[in-house]
Amino acid sequence: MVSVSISGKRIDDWNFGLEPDARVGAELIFNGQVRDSEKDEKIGALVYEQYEGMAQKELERIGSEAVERFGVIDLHCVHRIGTIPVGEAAIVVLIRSVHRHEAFDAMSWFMDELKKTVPIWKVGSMR
Amino acid sequence: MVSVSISGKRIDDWNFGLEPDARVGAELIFNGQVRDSEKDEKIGALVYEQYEGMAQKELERIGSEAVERFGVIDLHCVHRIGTIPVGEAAIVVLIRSVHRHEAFDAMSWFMDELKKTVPIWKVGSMR
Amino acid sequence: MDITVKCFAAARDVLARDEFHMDIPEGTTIEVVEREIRKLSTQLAEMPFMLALNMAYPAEGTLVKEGDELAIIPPVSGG
Amino acid sequence: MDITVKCFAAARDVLARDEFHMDIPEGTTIEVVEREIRKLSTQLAEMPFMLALNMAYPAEGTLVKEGDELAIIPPVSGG
Repeated sequence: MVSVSISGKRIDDWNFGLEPDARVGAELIFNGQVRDSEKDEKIGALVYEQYEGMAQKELERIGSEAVERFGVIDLHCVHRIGTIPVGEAAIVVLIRSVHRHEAFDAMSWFMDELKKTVPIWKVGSMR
Repeated sequence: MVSVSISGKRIDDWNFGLEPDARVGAELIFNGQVRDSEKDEKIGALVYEQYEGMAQKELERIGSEAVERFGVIDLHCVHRIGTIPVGEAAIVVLIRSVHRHEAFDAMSWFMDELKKTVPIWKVGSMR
Repeated sequence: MDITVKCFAAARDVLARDEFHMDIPEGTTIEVVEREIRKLSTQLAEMPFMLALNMAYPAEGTLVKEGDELAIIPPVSGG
Repeated sequence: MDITVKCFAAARDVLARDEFHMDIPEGTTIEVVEREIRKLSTQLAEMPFMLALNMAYPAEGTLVKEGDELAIIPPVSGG
């Protein structure tokens, strides 16, 4: 099972609202946050834009491929767009699996793919 | 920085109480949960015991080694002992780093080491 | 045939527009459209980008159809 | 010299006790103590375990001292 959201609001304490699943042995959560420096310059925020519609579709596509390829139970993802201040999350990904190795591999692969194909861009920074 | 706790109580919504750190680009959280089957038998709970004192020391040792070896910012870990019902967490590990790859590698290594050296045992199960 | 081409990030900066229309003959492949797009600006000629077709990455040789939505996708940087 | 040996998990089951004492001569290495411990039970003789010394895994050839706390650590299964 895969769920994807794209949000213009804060996602730091995002609740995916998952039902408990007694098969789950491993739950892995990744938070990608905005750092205070970008290309060696001190910044206060990053501005993200998306290709609306396609960003969602691509996240769903690579999410489904991650679930299938690594045999995890489910993958849930929320990506924030717009202006994101330093210290706040740009992305949260949650993966559940029976054993931990699948979740680690799926998370690593999903994030690598995301940074190749999902049409979301950092288009600028603010002081 | 490394912090380690061992708890006899529920740790599922454990709050490590971390200060924000503007260098952090990646936060990775691993929850290891008790599954409903162990060696092909349906169970209701697992019973964990520790070597009190040494379990804490070993977790601190491998935590410090993970931080140094992979260059992550910090690692925090809580392990539950005693009777843990299915669906509840036996361990929560949180790692923060500048870039995501260090956090992924450190988490994977830390969990592998834990399962080799840290004196904590599943000593039985309950229906 | 009329198609729409959306421009994002660096491609929008270079072309100074969000989208534009192109008139192409029937039977045109995505590769031919890409070549035409690269002719629009010297900066675009050198820019690494992918083309999306109707919100997905098309297979090589895909034919573009009347009303299709294309998009210039410069290197992405989400996450 | 008197040393304490703690027993965990499968080792405690086999020996039916939480800990016991051993009297060993000065200058005894951790490897010699391990050999003595394996003699305590045929099940223990075959069991894969590590020995901890004062709550850490000792280097090869470490000498055991009066009052040391050893522990039989069967394969761990935490996490």
